[in-house]
Amino acid sequence: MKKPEAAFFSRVLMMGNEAAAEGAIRAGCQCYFGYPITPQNELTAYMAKHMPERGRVFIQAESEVAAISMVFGASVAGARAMTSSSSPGISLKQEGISYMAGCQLPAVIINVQRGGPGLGSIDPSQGDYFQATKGGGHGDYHIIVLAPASAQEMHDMTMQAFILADQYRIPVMILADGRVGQMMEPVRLYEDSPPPAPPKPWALTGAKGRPPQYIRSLFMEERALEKHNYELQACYRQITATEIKAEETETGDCEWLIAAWGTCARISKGVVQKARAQGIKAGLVRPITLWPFPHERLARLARRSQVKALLVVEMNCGQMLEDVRLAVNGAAPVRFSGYPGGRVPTETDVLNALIELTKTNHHGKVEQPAV
Amino acid sequence: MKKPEAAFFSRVLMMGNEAAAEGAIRAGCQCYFGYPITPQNELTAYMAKHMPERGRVFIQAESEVAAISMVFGASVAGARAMTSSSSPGISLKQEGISYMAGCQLPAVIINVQRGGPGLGSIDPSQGDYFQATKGGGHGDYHIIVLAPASAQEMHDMTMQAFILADQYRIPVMILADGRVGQMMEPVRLYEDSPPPAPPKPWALTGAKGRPPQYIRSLFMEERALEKHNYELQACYRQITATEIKAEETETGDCEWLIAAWGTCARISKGVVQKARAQGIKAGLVRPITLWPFPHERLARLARRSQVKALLVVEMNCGQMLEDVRLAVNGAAPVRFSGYPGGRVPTETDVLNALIELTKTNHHGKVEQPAV
Amino acid sequence: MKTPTSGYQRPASLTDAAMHYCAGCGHSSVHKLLAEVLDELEIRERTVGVAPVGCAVFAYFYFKCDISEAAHGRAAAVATGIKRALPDRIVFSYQGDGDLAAIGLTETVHAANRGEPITVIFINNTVYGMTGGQMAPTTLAGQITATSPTGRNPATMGCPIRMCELLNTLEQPYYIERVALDGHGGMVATKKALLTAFQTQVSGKGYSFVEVLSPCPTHFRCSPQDSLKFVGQKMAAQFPVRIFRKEGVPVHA
Amino acid sequence: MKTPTSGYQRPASLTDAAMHYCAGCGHSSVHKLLAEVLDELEIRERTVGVAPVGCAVFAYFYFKCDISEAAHGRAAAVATGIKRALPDRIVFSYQGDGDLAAIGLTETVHAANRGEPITVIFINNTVYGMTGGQMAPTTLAGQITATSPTGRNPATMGCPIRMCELLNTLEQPYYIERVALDGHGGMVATKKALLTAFQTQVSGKGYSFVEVLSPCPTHFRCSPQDSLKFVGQKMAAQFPVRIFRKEGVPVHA
Amino acid sequence: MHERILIAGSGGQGVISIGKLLARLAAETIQHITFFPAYGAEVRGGTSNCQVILSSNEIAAPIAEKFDSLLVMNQQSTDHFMPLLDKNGLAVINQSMCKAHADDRHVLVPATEIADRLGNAKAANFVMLGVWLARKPLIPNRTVENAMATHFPDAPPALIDINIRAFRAGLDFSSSGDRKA
Amino acid sequence: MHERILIAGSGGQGVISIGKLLARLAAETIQHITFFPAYGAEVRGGTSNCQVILSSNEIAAPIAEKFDSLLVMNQQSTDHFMPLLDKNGLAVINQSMCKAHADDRHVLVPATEIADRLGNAKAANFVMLGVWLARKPLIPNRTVENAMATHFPDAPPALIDINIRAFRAGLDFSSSGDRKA
Amino acid sequence: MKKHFRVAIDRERCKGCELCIPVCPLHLLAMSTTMNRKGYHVSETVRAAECLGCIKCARMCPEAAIEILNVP
Amino acid sequence: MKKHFRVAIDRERCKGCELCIPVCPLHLLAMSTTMNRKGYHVSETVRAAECLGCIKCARMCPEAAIEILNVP
Ligand SMILES: Cc1ncc(C[n+]2csc(CCOP(=O)(O)OP(=O)(O)O)c2C)c(N)n1
Ligand SMILES: Cc1ncc(C[n+]2csc(CCOP(=O)(O)OP(=O)(O)O)c2C)c(N)n1
Ligand code: SF4
Ligand code: SF4
Ligand code: SF4
Ligand code: SF4
Ligand code: SF4
Ligand code: SF4
Ligand SMILES: [Mg+2]
Ligand SMILES: [Mg+2]
Repeated sequence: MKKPEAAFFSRVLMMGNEAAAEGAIRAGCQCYFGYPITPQNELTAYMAKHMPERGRVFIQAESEVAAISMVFGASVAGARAMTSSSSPGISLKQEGISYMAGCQLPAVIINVQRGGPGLGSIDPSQGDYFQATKGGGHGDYHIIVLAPASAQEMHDMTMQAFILADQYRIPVMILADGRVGQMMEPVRLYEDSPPPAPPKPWALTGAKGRPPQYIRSLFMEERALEKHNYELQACYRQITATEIKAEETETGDCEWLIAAWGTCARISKGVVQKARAQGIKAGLVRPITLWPFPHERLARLARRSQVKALLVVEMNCGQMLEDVRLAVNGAAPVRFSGYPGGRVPTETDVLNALIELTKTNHHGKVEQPAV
Repeated sequence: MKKPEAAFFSRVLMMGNEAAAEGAIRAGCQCYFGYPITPQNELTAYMAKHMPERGRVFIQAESEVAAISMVFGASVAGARAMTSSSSPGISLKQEGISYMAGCQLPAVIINVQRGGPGLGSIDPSQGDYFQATKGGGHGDYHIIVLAPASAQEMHDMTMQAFILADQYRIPVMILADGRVGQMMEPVRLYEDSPPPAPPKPWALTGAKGRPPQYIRSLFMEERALEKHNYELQACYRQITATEIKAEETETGDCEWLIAAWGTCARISKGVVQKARAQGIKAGLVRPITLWPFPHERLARLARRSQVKALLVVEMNCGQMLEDVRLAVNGAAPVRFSGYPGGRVPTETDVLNALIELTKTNHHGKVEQPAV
Repeated sequence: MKTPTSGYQRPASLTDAAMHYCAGCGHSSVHKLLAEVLDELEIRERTVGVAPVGCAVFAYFYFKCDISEAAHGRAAAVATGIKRALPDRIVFSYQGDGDLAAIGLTETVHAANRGEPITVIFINNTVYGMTGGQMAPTTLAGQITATSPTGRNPATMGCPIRMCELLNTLEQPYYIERVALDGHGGMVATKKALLTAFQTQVSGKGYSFVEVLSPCPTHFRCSPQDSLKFVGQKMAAQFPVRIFRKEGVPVHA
Repeated sequence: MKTPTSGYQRPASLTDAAMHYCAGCGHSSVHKLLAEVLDELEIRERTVGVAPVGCAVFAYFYFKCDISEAAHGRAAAVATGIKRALPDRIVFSYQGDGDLAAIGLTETVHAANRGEPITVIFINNTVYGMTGGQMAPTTLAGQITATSPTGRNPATMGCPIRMCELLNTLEQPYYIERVALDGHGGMVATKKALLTAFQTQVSGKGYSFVEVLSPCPTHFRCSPQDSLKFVGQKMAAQFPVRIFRKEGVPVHA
Repeated sequence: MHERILIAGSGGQGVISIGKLLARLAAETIQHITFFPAYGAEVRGGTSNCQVILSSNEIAAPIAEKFDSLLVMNQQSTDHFMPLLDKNGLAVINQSMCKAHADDRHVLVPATEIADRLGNAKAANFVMLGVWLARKPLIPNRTVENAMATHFPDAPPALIDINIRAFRAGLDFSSSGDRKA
Repeated sequence: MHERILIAGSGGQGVISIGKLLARLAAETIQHITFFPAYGAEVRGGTSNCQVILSSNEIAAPIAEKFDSLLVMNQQSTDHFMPLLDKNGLAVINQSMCKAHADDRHVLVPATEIADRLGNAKAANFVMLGVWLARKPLIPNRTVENAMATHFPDAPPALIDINIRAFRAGLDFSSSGDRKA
Repeated sequence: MKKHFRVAIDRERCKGCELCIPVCPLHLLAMSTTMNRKGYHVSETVRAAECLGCIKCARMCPEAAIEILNVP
Repeated sequence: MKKHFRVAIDRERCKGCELCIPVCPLHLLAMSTTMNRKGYHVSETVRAAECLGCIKCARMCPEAAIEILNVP
């Protein structure tokens, strides 16, 4: 992925939502289709302003279902296409996402999560981890899920998402939260020279000079759908082999390992410093790709002899927790500190949970989520 | 739950889809809202014929989204309400399901799964396990998920689903598959005397003689949504404590434990007999409630010293597999035998997978899904 | 009906809660008029309402009748479910233009087409109020919104959708009227239309639909008074104010 | 256009695959006519079609042009995505009545309202063919289907929706016509309408919509010949066969 | 008793119909039954088939791998399913629509032609059923004939009549021992 | 330097506006900045607030638990947020809209009245900003005044003018030392 | 006998939208220079005793902040 | 000079819908008593040489199973 030395603007103060939008534009996003929903409205508004200015396509769709279907169409035509929404709207896109996965269509989908379930609230949340990583839609499929923790990463990851999407012909989701989306921070913007898209011989552009072709996810011939599924799984294995990303902080000698993503990872980073100041050897592992999940990395860390226990911190009731437990597989106790319903924990909240953890007697038994 | 001695008809040959419909009617389902989709059309057609005959509500909705919203409305009004669909249609209902969970509304949703992702096929599948059990919709919520394996169970579980839904004010899903839905078998029908619904003081029936009330999932007051989430979680804990169901076959002395649900459990039951005939001490554990999942039962079984390994059999790429691995937590190796894309395994398929398993050298290492 | 000389009291069907709407918002006005209708027809205790997702999502805090939320756009389907389950209750949905004419258009049209005996109150304020003033299906040509920053361009963004006209192509609706909250006369007309709509339901006649051209001073970016002018002049020019369906029969302009 | 005396050859835009439709199905007829249009306008190589979910889901096996699937009901939105990405291609969607007028109504109306310069071919056969003959939005009053076993009752199930009339309330569509596959004359009229619709798009004029009243002998439960009669008599009585919008201007009956 | 039956043909040949009929009638005397239909994507045409298992014991896996009886009505089905016939199994093959060698396990019957001669080629399925039932008398013939009207309530009497005659023709064909027809 | 600022009031009082302005201007000289707005459900009215953190070091947790500066514009915000003021913190309180005792950490300013007198009560936020900036000169005053027009491009000149005068009134108020006003 | 009316404006409900002002045929309403607790300038009566009881102002008020009471 | 035409019906494409039969002004088409491989009775020509080339039958055929060829 192209990360130019000299960024176009050195620093711009931007909302995460805007940084993502600008990232998409600089990634060469040709078509954006969205529908208003808080807390991602700035993203849609940004695209409304800047896409037409550049002669690109912006449509405020009539619904999230229509928006994902337009993305489907633009992707079918070979264009770099994106949509964004927040939790309830993302639920409405699940059928479409399953179709795109089935049709192997690249696209970028941004979910700036809010509190749920239902209408919930407009506060930040991480309640859609399961939906994003296990497949909220029907059937066996995966999409790549990236979890930004800052406005800068909203920018960077959105650009990266387009590249990954095209490379693997797969939808890529940016799983942000209201905090990351709404927060303004200085952002270094990429050069405005979109990374070239790979050739898309599969795209439907008219059958000129080649046989006609089609894009489908319906496979009625005998065992054709089974075969198609194995092909998809092969693609998923390849992504898993090459694209996993995670970040570690102070894990070298850590006894207490925090696992957190997105905003919670950022907060936990502060907590690690505070804990160490108190003599608690804390460390942090932050999955950046939620799917594929860094199972092996987690397993390796958890198996280290000095690691006494893990603490999973999420703004939900325990979702990534399951992936951590699957990775750790009984090698160390895993505890959970969760903040559902739109609550963003403070450093003190997490630090207290960590201190409590250090006081608990651990005999290798994995705790169930305590929420 | 009422299971009358003398059923009304002794035996009727019925499709699973019809048996479920008749189960709903006998459970006192007052309102059914559906939209055609294969392989569940017989269910909708049955309701179209028999609900109006009894003066009850049948609407062929304009879409699955409308259908789940009508169910929402009927449930708001205190009625026993149901919808049914198959995989793509169930994806479209995810927002509505999240809303119902958030609003604590009882309802029954039947998913007669077909091959996916996307339009997939109309063949049987178990590809929507994740969607059903982890939350295909947004936010932290659960619904009760029951997995029938015969036409009889389609009938029984649909009736039971209404009772559970009312008891816990929660949506209940029957997670069937095209095989169970389309297969005809003799069914013993329950007496046609609906189990009484509990009082529903929360229902919106007009504010006569009481203060007006409302039903909502939006909680904007400070920390109200957090509190609401904790209440939901408390309800989920109670369900988990009391409603887990699983069935065991020949697990007493088994060395090779198959874990399977629905149609695959039924096939695996045959495999256990065949394996034992060959001297392989096989056993079967069949989760009947997929959520809540019988984690403890699985853990207990897996920890028995004579158990050498588990084989998870599913018509998908490995979904319940994760719950089994979470339960087993490293206590025994877990292998997977999966049949995605609408393929129904034969006894020979599964038996071969089991034989292969017995030949593998296990040193406590848990295998990743091999699909 | 109260006669002017008997004064005016705050409708009993309103709760004491202060409404969260902006000063001069049409939602406040329609809430008040709706409450008057519930009072006058004495149906408050057998009414169940459905609130939209939009500025009026908190409607349940303001009415002394039972009210349910619905997912964005699905109010007509939710109302259908309630009415079918409880046919003798009075059921209404209250929806904005994003809710009713964009995401919920299918549910809107099909409930009308089935002739569900419910009352649909449609607040057309040309914008998505709650989410910050984005373009709605009813945004006027040239109108500037958060997502049409250079004004709505009909060639790429479409023309404002006229819901009464669209629903009037269906056979089942019993009563369809469009009114405008453009001043005192508009208040009176709106009240009358709401009354007719609920009477239609009370007497078991069928589906009733009232579109209210409604001020959103915040997103019109002008004073409440000027908002009324926008409604009465700009909006009414695009959305003719009249009865479209009367006693089940289409009324032609 | 070919003159009769030059004979008739199987259109070059059709593949050799045998169509899976039932004998006498309108889908086969419309496919053939559509292929003729692609031939005559010489646009096959720059056309991208969108197939529905419905009996015509396999359309991509039958046309020698690029074709994409769409989720059930979303063909108009998918076509929008394609057309916006590739404005110089000819984009059409081909949809059944369940697909277009039930689940996909919102997408249908909004694509028309935006005036997307696409061609929408609407096969109205009064039933959900593919799923086994359930009631469609266009099912006639009294018509028996799998989900209206005692006949469609307008009072509870609604009246057949007339899509041309409904879309004609919008401002942007350029061409809207309803034709009936009721015999040889119907074949000629349908061909002409399809030609006009694609010409509209080729010349960059805007949105075109052709509703084809179409036989489904299987679910009409009669012979292909009697199906044509059903179309020409029963269906045409409910769905007037005419031009609704010509060169952007509404045509009144 | 454990009889695994597969009936296959193209959509519109009525293979599901007779499978369902068979299952329903068997249910009157046989304890355990499963019936499973498999349709193609096509409403008419294409392939469709159904499996019927009749058993005196509980049916664990409701899916057979080999069949004791095959009723195949077109070429595609024959090619596809003949390998699944148990070595002691019986195949009834619609000779009108497919080529197959007759041997001890195969009964070739020009079912479509027989039915066509009776007035409706679509009644070939009942010819097939008759042929099979003559060989495997798991249900009394009279039960089948009596059930025709009740099980196809929508069918006009004339059609029921043709079906019954087709069924009888099947029974006769079998008893005439003419396997080459 | 690590300054944690919270600005709170009711929707429509412009607390988000001045927070954003502050963050943008600070970004010209200060390395690390986070700005986070929190709206209520109401478009106008209700409560809204924003947090601004200015720091010379990387900001890990972008969420402060205590604040070095509080600018509170109505009663509800005052009640809610005063407990979060750091023991060495500074609170600027809009006395027009709320009751609070003045002490060393509190500056009471009748911001709404001052702004009202200048012609627009809604410019109270700029009065508040002026008062605060006079105490915590983290940005040059001129920068603020110069930025008004560019940062609110949609605002009519008359309004910009009132805003600038309100801002100056705030600066003056502070320097006049009149905390009781 | 001429009826008398009292115009009761709920200060705290009033949002100062000013919509009541122009509808009074007798111009009996005007904006106050004072603000309510929410910071809105509110509407108040001038020459209240002249009120006709036409309830135009009350009908116009979106907040149902105005009541017109009969004074016996 | 009178043109001559050949009516070519693709037996395997024909589904026996019979729609071509009544449209021929000269009644040149009729259903065969034989079936094609799919089991459909197919349409065939009678008195083929009389064909006018009006292509009505071809236009009518849903399957595009009929071609009308010029015979030079
Ligand atoms: C599925 C979904 N999509 C989007 C939203 C965000 N949303 C909330 S209100 C609203 C639109 C409100 O506009 P309108 O219906 O016109 O009502 P108004 O606020 O103008 O009264 C939207 C898009 C949502 N809550 N759920
Ligand atoms: C989301 C979803 N809902 C339902 C279906 C099932 N389905 C397939 S085709 C169809 C309707 C077909 O009817 P129509 O659109 O009228 O087309 P026809 O077959 O009559 O040509 C339905 C409901 C589906 N595939 N996906
Ligand atoms: S934003 Fe508009 S619609 Fe919403 S409350 Fe304010 S004025 Fe009313
Ligand atoms: S079911 Fe009807 S629409 Fe579908 S292929 Fe057959 S005739 Fe055509
Ligand atoms: S009631 Fe009439 S006269 Fe009296 S104050 Fe109101 S508008 Fe004026
Ligand atoms: S109309 Fe009501 S809210 Fe508006 S100024 Fe008058 S009293 Fe106040
Ligand atoms: S071309 Fe005309 S004349 Fe010739 S066979 Fe066909 S219909 Fe008859
Ligand atoms: S119209 Fe075509 S398919 Fe039908 S019978 Fe004639 S040739 Fe055959
Ligand atoms: Mg609106
Ligand atoms: Mg149809």
